[in-house]
Amino acid sequence: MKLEIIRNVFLKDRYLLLELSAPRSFSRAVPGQFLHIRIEDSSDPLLRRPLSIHDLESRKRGKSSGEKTIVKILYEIAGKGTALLAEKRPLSQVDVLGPLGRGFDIKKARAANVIYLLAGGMGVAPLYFLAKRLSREKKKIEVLIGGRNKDHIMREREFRDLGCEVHVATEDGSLGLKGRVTALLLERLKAARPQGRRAICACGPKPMLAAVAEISRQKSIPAQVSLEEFMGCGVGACLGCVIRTTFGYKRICHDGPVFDAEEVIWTE
Amino acid sequence: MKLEIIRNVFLKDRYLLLELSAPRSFSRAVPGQFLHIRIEDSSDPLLRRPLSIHDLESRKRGKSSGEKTIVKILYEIAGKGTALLAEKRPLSQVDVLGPLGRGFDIKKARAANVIYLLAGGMGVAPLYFLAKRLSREKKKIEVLIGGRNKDHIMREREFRDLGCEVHVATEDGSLGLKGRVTALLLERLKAARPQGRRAICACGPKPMLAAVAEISRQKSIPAQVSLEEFMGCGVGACLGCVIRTTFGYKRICHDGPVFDAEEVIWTE
Amino acid sequence: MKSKLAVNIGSLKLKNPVIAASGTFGYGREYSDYLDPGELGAVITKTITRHRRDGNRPPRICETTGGMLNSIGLQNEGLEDFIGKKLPECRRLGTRLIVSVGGETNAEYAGIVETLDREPEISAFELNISCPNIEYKDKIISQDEELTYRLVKDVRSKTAKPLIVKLSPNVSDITKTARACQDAGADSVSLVNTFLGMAIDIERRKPVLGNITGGLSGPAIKPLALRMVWQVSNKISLPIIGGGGIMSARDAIEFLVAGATAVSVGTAHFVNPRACLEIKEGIASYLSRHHFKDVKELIGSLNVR
Amino acid sequence: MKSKLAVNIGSLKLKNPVIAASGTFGYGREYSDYLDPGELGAVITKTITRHRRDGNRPPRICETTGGMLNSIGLQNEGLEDFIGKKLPECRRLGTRLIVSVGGETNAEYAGIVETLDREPEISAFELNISCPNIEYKDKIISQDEELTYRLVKDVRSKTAKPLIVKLSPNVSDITKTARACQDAGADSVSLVNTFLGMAIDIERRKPVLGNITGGLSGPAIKPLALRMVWQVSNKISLPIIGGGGIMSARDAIEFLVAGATAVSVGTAHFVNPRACLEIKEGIASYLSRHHFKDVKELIGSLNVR
Ligand SMILES: Cc1cc2nc3c(=O)[nH]c(=O)nc-3n(C[C@H](O)[C@H](O)[C@H](O)COP(=O)(O)OP(=O)(O)OC[C@H]3O[C@@H](n4cnc5c(N)ncnc54)[C@H](O)[C@@H]3O)c2cc1C
Ligand SMILES: Cc1cc2nc3c(=O)[nH]c(=O)nc-3n(C[C@H](O)[C@H](O)[C@H](O)COP(=O)(O)OP(=O)(O)OC[C@H]3O[C@@H](n4cnc5c(N)ncnc54)[C@H](O)[C@@H]3O)c2cc1C
Ligand SMILES: Cc1cc2nc3c(=O)[nH]c(=O)nc-3n(C[C@H](O)[C@H](O)[C@H](O)COP(=O)(O)O)c2cc1C
Ligand SMILES: Cc1cc2nc3c(=O)[nH]c(=O)nc-3n(C[C@H](O)[C@H](O)[C@H](O)COP(=O)(O)O)c2cc1C
Ligand code: FES
Ligand code: FES
Repeated sequence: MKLEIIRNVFLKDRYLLLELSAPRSFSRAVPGQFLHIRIEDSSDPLLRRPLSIHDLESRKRGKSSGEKTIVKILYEIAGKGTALLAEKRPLSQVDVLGPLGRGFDIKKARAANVIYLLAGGMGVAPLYFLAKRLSREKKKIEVLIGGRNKDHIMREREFRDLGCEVHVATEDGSLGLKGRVTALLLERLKAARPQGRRAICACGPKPMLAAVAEISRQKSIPAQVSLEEFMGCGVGACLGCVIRTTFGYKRICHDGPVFDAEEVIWTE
Repeated sequence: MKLEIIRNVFLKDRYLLLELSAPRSFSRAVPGQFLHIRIEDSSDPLLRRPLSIHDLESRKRGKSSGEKTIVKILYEIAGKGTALLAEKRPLSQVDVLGPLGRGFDIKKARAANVIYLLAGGMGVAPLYFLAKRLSREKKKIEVLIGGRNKDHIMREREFRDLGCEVHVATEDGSLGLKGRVTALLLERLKAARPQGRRAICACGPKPMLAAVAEISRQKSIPAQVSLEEFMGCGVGACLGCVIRTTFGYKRICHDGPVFDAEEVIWTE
Repeated sequence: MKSKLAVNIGSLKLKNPVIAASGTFGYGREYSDYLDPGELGAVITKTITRHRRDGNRPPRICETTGGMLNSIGLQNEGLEDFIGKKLPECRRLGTRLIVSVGGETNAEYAGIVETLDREPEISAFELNISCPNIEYKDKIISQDEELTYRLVKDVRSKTAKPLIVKLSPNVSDITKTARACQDAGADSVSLVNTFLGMAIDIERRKPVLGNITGGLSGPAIKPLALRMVWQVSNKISLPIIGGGGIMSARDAIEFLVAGATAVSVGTAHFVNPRACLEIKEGIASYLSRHHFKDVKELIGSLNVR
Repeated sequence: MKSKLAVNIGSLKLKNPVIAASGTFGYGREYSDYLDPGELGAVITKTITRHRRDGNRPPRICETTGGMLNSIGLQNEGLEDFIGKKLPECRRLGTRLIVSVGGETNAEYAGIVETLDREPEISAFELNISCPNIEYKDKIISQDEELTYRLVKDVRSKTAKPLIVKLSPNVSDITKTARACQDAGADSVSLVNTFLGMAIDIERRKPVLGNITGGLSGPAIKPLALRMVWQVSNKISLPIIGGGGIMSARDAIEFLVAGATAVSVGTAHFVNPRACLEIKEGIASYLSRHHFKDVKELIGSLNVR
């Protein structure tokens, strides 16, 4: 499906926000789902690139009565594909499959009273969409964002605007706690009085998610994690994007990208 | 060498004129020489594309004293590479090797009193540059342009502005003589009174050039022809772009693209 | 008038020559949001083995220039699961179902084919003897004419359904394995499977793929696959399913002209889930533009002077 | 501190591991407007045969996805012309000159090497036994271990200069031909030459190349070439010149990590005449970024766990 680009702007350094005009059906998308994007009609790059839905918005369509749906993507220039995407201008189009995959289980998350959203680096991308959905629920949401340094921390203000409590950890200490976002999580868990049920939703690099899973196990706090892997088809057909789970290899694109942390075998 | 695009505009349908800002050294280019252009920093397309120099111009460089050289390229969208080139906007750059190859032998051509320039389709591209150089010489220049129909005939007016006599042949008769440009040549040769020495310079598809060579032989009029072939290196290193000659296979990029018609073995 | 698109692979009648290649189209339903599998000539399943196979450790996929490496390693749930769960869902695919069969011994191949032979929704078998990720007596079966001959012979006796053998391109002379298949009674050969390749992450100085090496597919391999199809079509008389890097109708037509009776499309689905449909339509419009009444006129029409 | 770039191919000392591949760099001077050949580790000439060879009929080149096909067919002016006209011009190249030798019989190869052995400006020989365009007893020599062994043996006795043998990738198991070269006394193997491929012009239903088939080179083949270099480096002890699709320093480093002692760069010149220079500089900056003092530390450093 070809979607028109409405906006594609640098937020900082190598990070951009892309806005696409999408059909109404996209409003059914679930946080954690992704789009599988063909950036150029070219063999270089050949394959699509998976990018999470960062936000969904409905806007009035000028004078006409209808509404249009806007999908937002927060992305980092990581290589050839995303560099080409960054060059795209409004009115041009990208070829999109999706929304794809199994997103966060909102029901499970909102069964808790306090929800911790943990973002490592670009992990903020899907978590903002999730925070928005959860913020309707009048739960306490703590957003913990980790990154190498303060230039890698994004969307703080936007999360606060949703009513979330935001904490930051940077490896070099240039903003917030000096250290990992999982250390921050431990600190926040300790600081909090036991207030009944808690839940964790996390997205970031695999080692971080493994650490989250360990904390989840030790503290008996259910955690959902969103995983990444190179993707071929994006629709569950090629078995190219798997993660080892207690049920064998599962497809990140179709059975995930969100999994229960306890289901994943982290040692591989 | 990266050259900046000054202009890149459609002349008609699938034909464009590209203007590049070039270093002064380009003013030494000879008609018939070409540029070997890398259109994108991508593996699709992988190889460079050869395009003839259509015109050279010197322009005053704003207030500063120097002059800048402008290289013009007349091209047709023939496939992927030229389609991508057509999308390029002013201020962006293309990567250019050249001027390359052995162009028309001006001395030989101007030894004649009447010079026939025969263009088949895109063959007008190098011949305009040649006409411009020859027009300094106060010779009679007849430009014969052939094409499928009138939409494939270009640069008539520009040739006339140089003082050339222009005749056109189209296969469907929508402009000028109905038929081939070589038929037009025979007609023009017949129409002309024997006025001493004549010469032919031609550029176009190989079958047309073979017919020109035959006319050249029969009428004993020396002809220079500019040939095309797929190219690899463009500098004579790979032997990828050869034409059979009486001296064996010769490299079109380096020993040509312009050859004496009598030297080429047309039957292969 | 519309040109005829139907072709025959032995006794297997296809309504058009466009086939979804094994391992790239799941079990036929995965792309249903994007195209109706009923539009295809046939669908070939992911390779099935007797027992459940985990497959290789990730990463399993890596993009290369004009292609991709994969090292899936024949992950599948095994024969019972296929019969119990997958096959019933294939019932109303609306096109021919070809089951790709893999194994480590001749008996395993023969057993699977024998078991599946009674299933009416299966139109044919494709023997995957070429997956570069599994070694058989230290060799890929398809790299050895003798092993190939014996395997095909053993399986042939178990089924009357069309038997297609999928060849590996990682050989000195693919016409020899093709001939071994013909001699052993196969109905068709399918070529090519992937080329064994590798990629290295230079920052970590480790292989990109968890399995170190993987199979190269996609447009990068098209010239090699096309050459092999042409060579084989000059040497044997069996119908050929040709593929490897087919992304467009143009590519598919090259294979037909080189001598393939049908074409298989793999990696293209990942780029464009509607690739098969566009290829089918592109072939149809080529045929009418060139005044061919029947796609069969195109097959093997290469003019080498 | 600058990292050391010098490497040895047997007794052949190269100031850096970047070599211009045969047939893509003429006789060393063709690219002089764009880079000084003295910057390279070595230049390998277009393959030279005893007598003048016309080469194949055009078209000889065709672009494919991520690669190109060529069917030059060893066009060259023959040995006498090489000695009389080309060699004198090679005198001040400023780098090692390796002469690529081709032929149709063992005697032809041996004769050329014997004749050229006395030329001091020649640093080494590369035997091209892999060009897919010339058939020797119905086979490409390099596709036959026995023929390879005998040829290398015959040539070995004619020269004390480093003898490199260039292998064809169109084989089931390239480690076998590599081992034959080692056993026969070669100093190094060079891999890979081009993969036999084909392209068809569907409008005319004719091969695009005048010679029907041609050799595929360029980034499309990189994963296959890299895998072969890795396989060979695990099986033999000779230094390897690795190449096939190297376009950038990144690609070159992959080959070094896989076990190549030097890299050969071919098609990349056509895209970027300064490719070799940029590759050399890219290797140097990678080495210092990763705190390697010597490029030799990188060679074969692949960590497969
Ligand atoms: C479900 C999912 C959701 C994602 N959401 C986002 C997002 O919202 N924002 C964002 O910036 N990034 C996201 N990513 C990562 C993003 O897909 C990669 O950064 C992108 O594909 C890189 O492409 P490239 O061509 O720019 O880089 P390349 O040149 O291809 O590679 C650069 C690096 O990116 C990684 N990469 C390459 N291809 C893939 C792939 N197919 N899948 C995963 N990683 C890859 C590799 O680590 C590689 O070294 C997501 C990945 C997945 C799997
Ligand atoms: C010396 C020389 C000068 C030329 N000058 C001009 C010019 O001034 N204006 C102009 O419009 N065209 C010129 N051409 C032709 C031009 O190079 C091709 O049209 C162009 O390379 C097509 O590239 P593409 O990617 O758009 O098409 P592709 O998709 O590559 O192919 C389209 C068609 O173009 C032809 N073609 C492709 N590559 C080449 C190649 N390397 N050499 C020759 N033909 C090729 C083939 O017939 C092919 O079928 C010249 C060619 C040569 C050899
Ligand atoms: C991810 C992936 C998985 C594959 N799995 C199988 C398989 O299970 N069995 C098989 O015979 N071929 C398998 N193949 C090979 C394809 O069927 C096809 O032969 C090959 O990819 C070449 O075609 P293509 O370039 O169109 O993809 C697989 C290919 C890919 C890319
Ligand atoms: C146009 C061309 C001509 C070639 N000629 C020769 C040759 O004469 N002898 C030879 O050994 N290899 C020849 N080769 C092969 C290259 O040396 C190289 O091995 C191959 O192209 C793979 O490397 P690449 O992908 O970097 O080009 C030629 C390659 C090309 C593209
Ligand atoms: S990318 Fe194909 S199964 Fe996930
Ligand atoms: S293109 Fe290489 S010799 Fe002409």
